[in-house]
Amino acid sequence: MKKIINDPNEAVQDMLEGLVMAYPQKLQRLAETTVVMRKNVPVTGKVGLISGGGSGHEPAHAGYVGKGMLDAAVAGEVFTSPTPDQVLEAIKAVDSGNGVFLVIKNYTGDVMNFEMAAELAEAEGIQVEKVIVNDDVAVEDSSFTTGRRGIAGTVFVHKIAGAKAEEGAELSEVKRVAEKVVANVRSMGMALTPCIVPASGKPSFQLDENEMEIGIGIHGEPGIERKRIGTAMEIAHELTEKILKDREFSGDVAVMINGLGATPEMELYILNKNVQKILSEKGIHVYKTYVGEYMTSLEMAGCSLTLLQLDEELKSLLDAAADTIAFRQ
Amino acid sequence: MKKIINDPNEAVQDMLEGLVMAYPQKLQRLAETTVVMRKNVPVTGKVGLISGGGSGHEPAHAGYVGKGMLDAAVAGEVFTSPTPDQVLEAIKAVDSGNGVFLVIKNYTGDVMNFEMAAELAEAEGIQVEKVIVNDDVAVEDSSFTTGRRGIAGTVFVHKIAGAKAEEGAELSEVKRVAEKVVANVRSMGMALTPCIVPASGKPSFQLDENEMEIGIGIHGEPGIERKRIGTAMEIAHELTEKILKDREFSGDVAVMINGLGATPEMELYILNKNVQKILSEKGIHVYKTYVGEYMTSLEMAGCSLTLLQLDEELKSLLDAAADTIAFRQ
Amino acid sequence: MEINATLAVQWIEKTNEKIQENKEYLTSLDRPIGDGDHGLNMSRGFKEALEKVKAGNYPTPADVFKDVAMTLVSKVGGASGPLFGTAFLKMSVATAGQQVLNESAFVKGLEAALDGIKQRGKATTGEKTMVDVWEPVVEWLQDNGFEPEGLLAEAEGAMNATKNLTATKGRAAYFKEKSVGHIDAGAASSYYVFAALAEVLGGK
Amino acid sequence: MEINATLAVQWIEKTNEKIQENKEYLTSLDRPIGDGDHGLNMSRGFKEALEKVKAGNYPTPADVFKDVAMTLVSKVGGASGPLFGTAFLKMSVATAGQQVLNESAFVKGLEAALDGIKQRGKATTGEKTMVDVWEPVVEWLQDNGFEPEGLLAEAEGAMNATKNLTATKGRAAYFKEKSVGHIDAGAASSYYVFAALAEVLGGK
Ligand SMILES: Nc1ncnc2c1ncn2[C@@H]1O[C@H](COP(=O)(O)OP(=O)(O)O)[C@@H](O)[C@H]1O
Ligand SMILES: Nc1ncnc2c1ncn2[C@@H]1O[C@H](COP(=O)(O)OP(=O)(O)O)[C@@H](O)[C@H]1O
Ligand SMILES: [Mg+2]
Ligand SMILES: [Mg+2]
Ligand SMILES: [Mg+2]
Ligand SMILES: [Mg+2]
Repeated sequence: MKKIINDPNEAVQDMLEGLVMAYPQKLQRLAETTVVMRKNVPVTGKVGLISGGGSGHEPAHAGYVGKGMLDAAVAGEVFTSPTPDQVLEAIKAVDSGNGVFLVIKNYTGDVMNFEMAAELAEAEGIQVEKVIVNDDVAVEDSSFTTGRRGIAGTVFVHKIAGAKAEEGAELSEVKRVAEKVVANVRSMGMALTPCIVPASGKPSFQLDENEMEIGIGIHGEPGIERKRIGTAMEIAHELTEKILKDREFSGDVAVMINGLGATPEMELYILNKNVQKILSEKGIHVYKTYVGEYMTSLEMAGCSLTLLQLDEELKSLLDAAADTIAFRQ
Repeated sequence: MKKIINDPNEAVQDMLEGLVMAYPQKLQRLAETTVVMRKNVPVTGKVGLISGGGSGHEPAHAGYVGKGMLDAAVAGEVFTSPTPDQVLEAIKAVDSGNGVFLVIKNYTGDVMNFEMAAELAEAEGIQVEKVIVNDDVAVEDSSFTTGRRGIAGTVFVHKIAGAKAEEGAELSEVKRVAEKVVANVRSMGMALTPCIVPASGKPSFQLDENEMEIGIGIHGEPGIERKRIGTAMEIAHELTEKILKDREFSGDVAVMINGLGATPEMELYILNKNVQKILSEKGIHVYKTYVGEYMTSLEMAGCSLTLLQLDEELKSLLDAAADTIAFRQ
Repeated sequence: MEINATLAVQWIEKTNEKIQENKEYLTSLDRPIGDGDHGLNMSRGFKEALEKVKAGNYPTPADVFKDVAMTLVSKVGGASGPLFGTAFLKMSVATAGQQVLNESAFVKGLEAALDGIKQRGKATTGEKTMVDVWEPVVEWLQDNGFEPEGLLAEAEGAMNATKNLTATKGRAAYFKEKSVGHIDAGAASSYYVFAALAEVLGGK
Repeated sequence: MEINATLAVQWIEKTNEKIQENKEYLTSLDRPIGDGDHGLNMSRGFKEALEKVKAGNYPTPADVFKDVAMTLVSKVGGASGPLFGTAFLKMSVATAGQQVLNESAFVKGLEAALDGIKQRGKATTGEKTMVDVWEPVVEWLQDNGFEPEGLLAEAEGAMNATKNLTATKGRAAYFKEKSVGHIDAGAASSYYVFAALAEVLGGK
């Protein structure tokens, strides 16, 4: 394992410390927790917005804490949900009396831990609502399954629900736009290499030198198909088609080309060229594009494509100002 | 070679196309060149600022094109300087009559190609000045050597010379602050894994499973020492000490913890924690910190540390607004 | 057979003993069809839970269960943390105020725990989760009462039966048909919980 | 011996031939102490330069050199592009206007080329670069005039002598003492330039 770390068991704590040391004017930790918050929480009159999950997806989620997006991010151990007590502390810290909204990626652990925290907070008289993001079309979705995973599309939920909350909208309105994003966002990922969880020291799965895996999850959960590595154009086709088969997109969409960690920006831009070409051939208009590392999986090589169907409301919320470490516009 | 590309020989062209497709409201290409420019060049009354070099260092340099930083970036093939004709076209495109300033990283190829372009531009009546960035303390510096390489410290030159140019300062003033940054900035890098140039398909060097190389260049040029991989704290010590041995730092400094490509943000933040600790023990005050991928080396794993000694002038220029893809504040 | 706070603590002690002994094994079950941390999660959680309850002086079993619940919830993490946490919390609520639990009161507690797990996990039997141990065991206790050897056999059989199931809940669900052939990790740790109960009840 | 535009084109043709034949070899020289692209760079550049000048109809050698210079500058890239480009550009300027170059005029052109390389590269002899071929060869020509076999031998000797030098300029300089034992890639390609000249002058 080649990593710039000290004690693997302290990696998350060390990271959080190094993060707030880097941006002390913007971020603070909630003492004795793994919560990273804006400097001025609770923001008077504003619904508090919280996300979080296992670590290893940086800049998610602490990178999205700031004006126009999250009020706090709760970090678990690498690829492990934070526990309810941590989430509860975050809820209490960001509630200004207008209630708190939780953005949860659809993993059993995350859902259960955040839901428990919500129950504990409600027991303390705090109004809590939530949305469960499940944008990954690689997984079958039905009430008899675990359901789809939440991946990079989550960042659009942060952005848009965050913009709504920043406007001073009430909790039910924040929930409404968050659910609207979830209904309109789809993603599909692929990997070229595995990643290594610091505490385990071993790759989470194996891929041959000329193999790629389509539909893989951001913790290395198996995908749809393992096959010979294709060109950027073939990969663009595969990801786009899987998404478009799941849902129709038309008119204006937002595109996110997300790097999983080790893939150079050069490759993400090459993929973007091919994706944009395919979309334009299909008459889908790209309103806005985001290329970069938004939801990573440690040092995994690979990427994901996310499409978000826009309407006028989503466009204006997507365009609203945001001032966070990892997302600023 | 596991890469999301089409034809390796078209990788740079594909990347540039994908880049301007992603941000059409901010960037444009200069037709039939590898130049990426702001939308509104030449900016009336402003010195034009240009940087560039081989590709593979993304977001450098096109990611720094925009208000408050560069007017244009010239991309060469991967790890290969762009040719003088390309640089000349960029110079002509951004000159508003106030002259053009070139930020060149100190590599033989870059220096010669940019200098030739400057001569050609001067022959066409355009005033051109330049600075050669050589922040890498890993290399010995004397007039009898190639001199120090330019690495991540270059980004501070873009930022500060860019802010000065944006103020409407004249060419000699832009040159003065750029030289001031070069005199005050030092960097030191280390690598854990090599990278693969698409056209060659092979790793540029080899490192054993438990080895790291201290002082490596951003194209895999050999460093000072190859040794057993250390902890984040040991690496922080090694990089910081090499820099502080080269030059005294005191009072306010800016810190950049730069990822070389494959190293997760988590590790960069862990390193940051350790670097900040060392600096604070030495009584050096960190005025501002930047953690992320600023000057990469394809998918190399590793990082670099950059320190910039600040005075009041540099602080205010560093703080000035910037609006580019990769650097916004 | 009656359960007081001391016996409740002994149950946790025995459970912890088994979890620590089988930490590697539990993790190995979680590796092929999960993320290989179940043994770590459980060992961390029960170690802390035991430390907590051993230090305390509890008037009722419900008080023991509550501290166990809160410790598991904040220390285990992952999916199993809130599940086992919820189980002990519901058990605590269902048995609240009673210094000593008789058979029927304790089984009511276990029923509440099972309901809690099913609600929290939105899972039912046949989905290759810990529910596939909890539900048959609780039903067996309802039918047969406390009989240590029978309890042990029932729990063991239920655990082994998860091997042939296809996972539709939890991480293992992403492996779909490939999850068949592996015992579910949470089913195994639940088996240790009931095996410990059987031993404590059997006076071992 | 006089050089007109046709002979100048022949020189480029012969040089290109040698560069293409030895493309892999040149790249292999650049691999251990450089970035392994010198053969690629040179073959790309000279191929284009030849295409350019073969299509043209030139009144003077200086016009040929100018087009070669501009093509090399924009097609070779790296360090060698501006170096060889500058060499041919300076040769063009120094011989401008003359339809036919006699020995002394052509050597003046080569002197200008050498000066151009040294200026552009800020290098002198002994730094393990192409200067270590250009300088001795130009000096030899100044002393001995055009004698194909002597020229070839001088160029070859100079090239081989770079093997024992430590690089202090160019990429190879980063390898410091480890650069000893390898022939410099640019010295080798410069040798082909002069070997081609010797053949053209020798009437082969
Ligand atoms: N929805 C669910 N309902 C009931 N039990 C579940 C559910 N999801 C997971 N489990 C149980 O949790 C166990 C996994 O626990 P653990 O490995 O600690 O958590 P994680 O899966 O988050 O890493 C599974 O073996 C299974 O028994
Ligand atoms: N400063 C210099 N002065 C003279 N020649 C140089 C200088 N730097 C490099 N060279 C020559 O250029 C050659 C390398 O060319 P090439 O591999 O094409 O460029 P790069 O080093 O940019 O990849 C070296 O072998 C050397 O002969
Ligand atoms: Mg697990
Ligand atoms: Mg887990
Ligand atoms: Mg080379
Ligand atoms: Mg090169």
